Amino acid sequence: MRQRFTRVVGGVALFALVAVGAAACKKDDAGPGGTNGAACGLKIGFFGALTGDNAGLVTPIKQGAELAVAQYNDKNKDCTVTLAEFDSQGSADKAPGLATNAVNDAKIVAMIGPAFSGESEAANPIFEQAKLPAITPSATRPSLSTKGWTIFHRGVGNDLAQGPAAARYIKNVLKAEKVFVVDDQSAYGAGLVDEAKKILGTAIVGSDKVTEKQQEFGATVSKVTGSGATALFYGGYTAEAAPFLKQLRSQGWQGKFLGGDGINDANFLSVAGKDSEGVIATCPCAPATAAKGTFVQDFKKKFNADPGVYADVAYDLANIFLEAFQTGKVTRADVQAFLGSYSKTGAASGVTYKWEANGELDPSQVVVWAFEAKGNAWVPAQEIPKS
Amino acid sequence: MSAVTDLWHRVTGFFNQSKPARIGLIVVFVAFLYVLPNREFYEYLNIPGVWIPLYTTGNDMAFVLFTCTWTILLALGLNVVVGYAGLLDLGFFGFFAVGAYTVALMTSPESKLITEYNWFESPYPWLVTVPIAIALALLSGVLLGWPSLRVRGDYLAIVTLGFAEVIRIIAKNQDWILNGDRGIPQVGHPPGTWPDGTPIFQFDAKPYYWLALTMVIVAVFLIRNLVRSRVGRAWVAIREDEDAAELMGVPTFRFKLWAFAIGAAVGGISGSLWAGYNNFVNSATFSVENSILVLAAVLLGGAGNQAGAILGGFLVVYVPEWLRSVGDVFGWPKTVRVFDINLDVSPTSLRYAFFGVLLIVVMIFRPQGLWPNRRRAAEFKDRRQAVVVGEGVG
Amino acid sequence: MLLELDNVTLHYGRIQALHGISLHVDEGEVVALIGANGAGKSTTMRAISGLRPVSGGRIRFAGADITNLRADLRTVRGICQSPEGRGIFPGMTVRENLDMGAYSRRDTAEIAKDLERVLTLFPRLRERIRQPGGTLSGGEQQMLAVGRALMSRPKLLLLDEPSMGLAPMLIQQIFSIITEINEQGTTVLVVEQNAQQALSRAHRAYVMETGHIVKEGPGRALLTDPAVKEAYLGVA
Amino acid sequence: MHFDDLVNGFPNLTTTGLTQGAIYALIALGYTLVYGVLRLINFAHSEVFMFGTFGAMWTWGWLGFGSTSGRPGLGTAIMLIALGLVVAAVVSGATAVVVELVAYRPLRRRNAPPLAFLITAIGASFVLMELMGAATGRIQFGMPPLLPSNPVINVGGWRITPLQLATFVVALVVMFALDTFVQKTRFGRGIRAVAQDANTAALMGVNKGKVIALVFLLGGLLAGVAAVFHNMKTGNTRFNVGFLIGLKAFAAAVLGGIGNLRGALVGGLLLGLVESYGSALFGSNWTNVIAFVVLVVLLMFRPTGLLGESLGRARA
Repeated sequence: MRQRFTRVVGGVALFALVAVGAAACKKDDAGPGGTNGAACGLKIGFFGALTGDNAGLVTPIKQGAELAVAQYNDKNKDCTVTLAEFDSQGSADKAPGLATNAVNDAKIVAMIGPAFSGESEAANPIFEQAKLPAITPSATRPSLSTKGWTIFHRGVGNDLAQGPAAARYIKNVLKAEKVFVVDDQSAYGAGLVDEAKKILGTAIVGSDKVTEKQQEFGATVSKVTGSGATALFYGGYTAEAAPFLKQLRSQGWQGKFLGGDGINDANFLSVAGKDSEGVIATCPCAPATAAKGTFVQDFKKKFNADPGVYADVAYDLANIFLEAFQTGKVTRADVQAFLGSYSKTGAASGVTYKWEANGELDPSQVVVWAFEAKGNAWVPAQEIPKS
Repeated sequence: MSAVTDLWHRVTGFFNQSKPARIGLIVVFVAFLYVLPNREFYEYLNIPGVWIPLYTTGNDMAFVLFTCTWTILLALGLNVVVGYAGLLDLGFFGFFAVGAYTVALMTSPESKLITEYNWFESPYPWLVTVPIAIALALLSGVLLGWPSLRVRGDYLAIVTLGFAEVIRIIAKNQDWILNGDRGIPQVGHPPGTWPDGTPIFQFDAKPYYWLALTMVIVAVFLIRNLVRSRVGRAWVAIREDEDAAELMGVPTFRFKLWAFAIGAAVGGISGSLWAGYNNFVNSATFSVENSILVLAAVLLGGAGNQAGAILGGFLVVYVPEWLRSVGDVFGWPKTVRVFDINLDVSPTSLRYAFFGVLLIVVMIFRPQGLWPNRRRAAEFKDRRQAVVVGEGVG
Repeated sequence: MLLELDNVTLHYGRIQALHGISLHVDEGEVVALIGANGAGKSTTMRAISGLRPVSGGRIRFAGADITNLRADLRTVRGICQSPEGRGIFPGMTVRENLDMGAYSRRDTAEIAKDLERVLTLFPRLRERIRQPGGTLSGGEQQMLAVGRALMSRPKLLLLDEPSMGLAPMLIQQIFSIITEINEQGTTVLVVEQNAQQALSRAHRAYVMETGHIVKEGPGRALLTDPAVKEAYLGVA
Repeated sequence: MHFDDLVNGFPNLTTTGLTQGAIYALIALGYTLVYGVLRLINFAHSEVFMFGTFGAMWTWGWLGFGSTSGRPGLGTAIMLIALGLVVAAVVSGATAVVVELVAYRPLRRRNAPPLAFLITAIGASFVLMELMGAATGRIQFGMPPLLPSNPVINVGGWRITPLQLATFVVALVVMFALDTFVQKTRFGRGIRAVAQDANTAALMGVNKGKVIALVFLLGGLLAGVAAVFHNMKTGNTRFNVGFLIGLKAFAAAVLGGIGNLRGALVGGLLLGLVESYGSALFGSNWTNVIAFVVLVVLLMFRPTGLLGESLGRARA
């Protein structure tokens, strides 16, 4: 044992000596990207869960950005931009290292992400320190904009916009008097439901909390059917919402099912199938109509799938950064300044991107729409009034 | 070639015979570990174009090393439980959670203990909370051990697994103090400033790595002394035959509880270090998978040997992180189209599959772990010869 | 020659248990293997039945080399061992235990005949046919073990310490049955500490000491051998 | 505490709990069979189950029944379910045997210690899950609607849907068949013999390798059956669906006494009921806590589970 230990330690030490020797002749790092003024070889970071349990949610978002970059590169073949992926697996404990890696890469002057709120809490302080401008396409926790991060931008409305809007829709449009609320305990889902509850008030006849990865909703279904609710608002993601809905229907519940943008994706329709008919999903986004561009068709062509929720936002955000590069904004500070004065409507999402000082979208630009599932597609139902 | 091996034997022979030389060697090795996260240093672990870089290009090296180090701390703690006392614990990450949450709750200005329950006025500094975190982890080890150590073997595994799951679900419930998935941001950092006045411990993982590495070294020495004492001998006795140990007058329950408590305390240190770095603690980190990963670390390295636990803890973190970048090095395609479906084959996304293969392969060829302790290695050698005819040879 | 061991060695870890054992059993014989505790008798049995791999030498059975054959395939070829400590399946009934003996056979009619034969040989087992094996007394378990071994209709029956832990009367009975089985045409190799009984019943015997065979001869002759007398028969 | 929810929903909670319990029990049998023979927690069993869910789904999809298609007639539905059961059982069974051959058999040949098996099990679980994840883009897939949802029995608040009835009946039939197989047949005796005393079993001519492969195959087949009913019950699957349900099924096996076939049934049903009642009482988010607390408390008083260990092994 002692002998073996010595051998191993010795081996590593020898190796270390060789490495030290080699370190003596190290060449310098490449200087920060874009000092020559060209946008060539710049990178846009994408930060989010690309593997792990939540990858299904984030991968389409990444693909949105990927599509924008690919289209840009097709037009600028001599001076391309790459999308650098940082796979956080959606967890806050993996985020800091990747964030550090991102800020250490001088070629990365813009960041799309982090995709989730939890990892944003851990990664954004690091981006802030390095002044790397970031726009999240999907993290909707309201408190993110109150931390004093100058680099933080949000490409969508936060839970404060969506939750109450969903509640107003239930109250004023559906005129439902018995509402059941369920959330998945995620920061997103619980936040949405908490905001909605404030407006729904006494209309709530029951509530339950489910949990991520849950597959079996028998007890919750039983509560819902027992409560006599005619509408159910679900705060959470497709992964649980779709099986929950199916189990509700198979137990004969006929009420209206509503959810936030967490279920506003093609996969919800595909998983829930016929049961999705009539489901309402709210989204702090305007409908992407054919007039606004060919995003949906392009996405389908490239990835052989329907764009998931926020894929359009990521596409627009990537295009904002690419526009910055094209106009010669090639340092982090330049891009940050560019965002500060930006005000244009995105081609895919139809949202006008104009940011306030705290990084939130200009409230007048935040619209919340209700989409209804009809014939296996999300059909825009109406814009939900602001009060 | 033989000249080289000859030289090698002479060198190792020299080190084996001379204690100062051996200590010197260890000192050099430790010093090497301390300088490792410096970019200038590790990038030259590779000769460009010849080897695959040994450092992690897909993730910040200092961060990866820090993650390795706190995982190693966990592995060292679990090694006491599994390796020395022979108790199968599948919920070890729970103690990490206890440590992390204690620190987060006491050092964050957004902690509910301050904002909602008014237990205290302002956050405590990180350093003050660490002993409390360790104490609470130790206490929770005892509290878990008290009822669960009455069951044995695989039943203990499921009980401890349940314990970790219960902790996670309690943490997940945001109405309680731990604030669920929304978590606790702005966790305090360890104290200290550089000469220019900027804090040492902020977002850069390097100082944390140094701190954690120091903790590992301290833990190794403390556990080593413990194992060589009466306690350690009692553990070995319990591991090899609990009933016999009991008959020989070893108070097995008490010593098993000891193992649990000490393991838990080390896990608590790891958690408090991690919370101090990560700045944000939420329930998502404390999944059962992580407990299993730590157990894999201990057994991969070689249960019952601290060097093995260290090696295992290093590998389970480092290998997947390193695999992130392998695809870029070799220029592997990221997706393959089969039957109109895009299959994601990038090493980044398949890294846990590769890691799984690694676990299987290592266990097949070295079931005792990569670096087992001497006594166990001998036992394994004997076992291997004791195979029933036909299963072994044919 | 039914069974032949040629210079067989066997190791437990680094400890060598058998130092080149050579012995043979002819068809129709009862051969005894005697020796003190730890002489390697049971280890020899395990080598023959295939429970432990040998580290050297050859084992031949009915003309074929079975040195590296899997244990269960040796049973199929006709070696059946009643293991030391009896090895009754405690959760199975007596009937099921007996059926286990015939596990590798498919000839249902013949199995039924053999079952009848065993139950006639051991009437106690017939009384307890539905009882779980774990609830039998020591003697009954020994009978069950022997009966079960017979159910495989072995060419060679290996009996490991059939008298262990039994009252003298039962020992007598067990050995009578061994003789009876042998007379019905089964070759038997029996390992025993009870040298008196074993030698008086065996056609031939081997004496083992610390992993070696030290003596060989007809059973009766060994009974009168002064050295054997002194060492194993307790006669000065 | 919501006692009113428990009281109002009692019939419903009971039926859903028993249905879920039947699925747990089917999977638990896989753990228990392997444990009984090898003393090994087959952690990869959850992925064996997961492969079954995909096997059935792809078969249905191949026949033109996807998540968005309409509900077929009853005859077609029964045909589809039967076909799904066969395919899922074959896929899961084959997966289980492959895991045995690749991850466990080489270790057995080297007489590796139990903990080494635990690690290869974890490794195999990673490999299977990640490969499926990569192959399916880690997204979720919906199931076609098969059985009608209007209840077959509807008496005084007791509403039993065709699916619940089918799950329960099929699960019981399958488990009865397995029990008969293990108790009455020659192979079954072989399994019990190896479980009780592997060496003596070899002396009786039992091929241990074959028995072990058989045990994995049986466990896989049952997991496949469970997979089909899980598919229909939850209406979806994805690459990581196995982990949680596998954990629960393992807990169910321990609850009933791991290694004990009837224990798996009892443990599964009990766990299903406890979860169902418990989540009505405390909220669905506490389901797992309730499950584990019940398990731990039970183990305090009966350290080897409700019915005790093993495939008929007498307790020491």
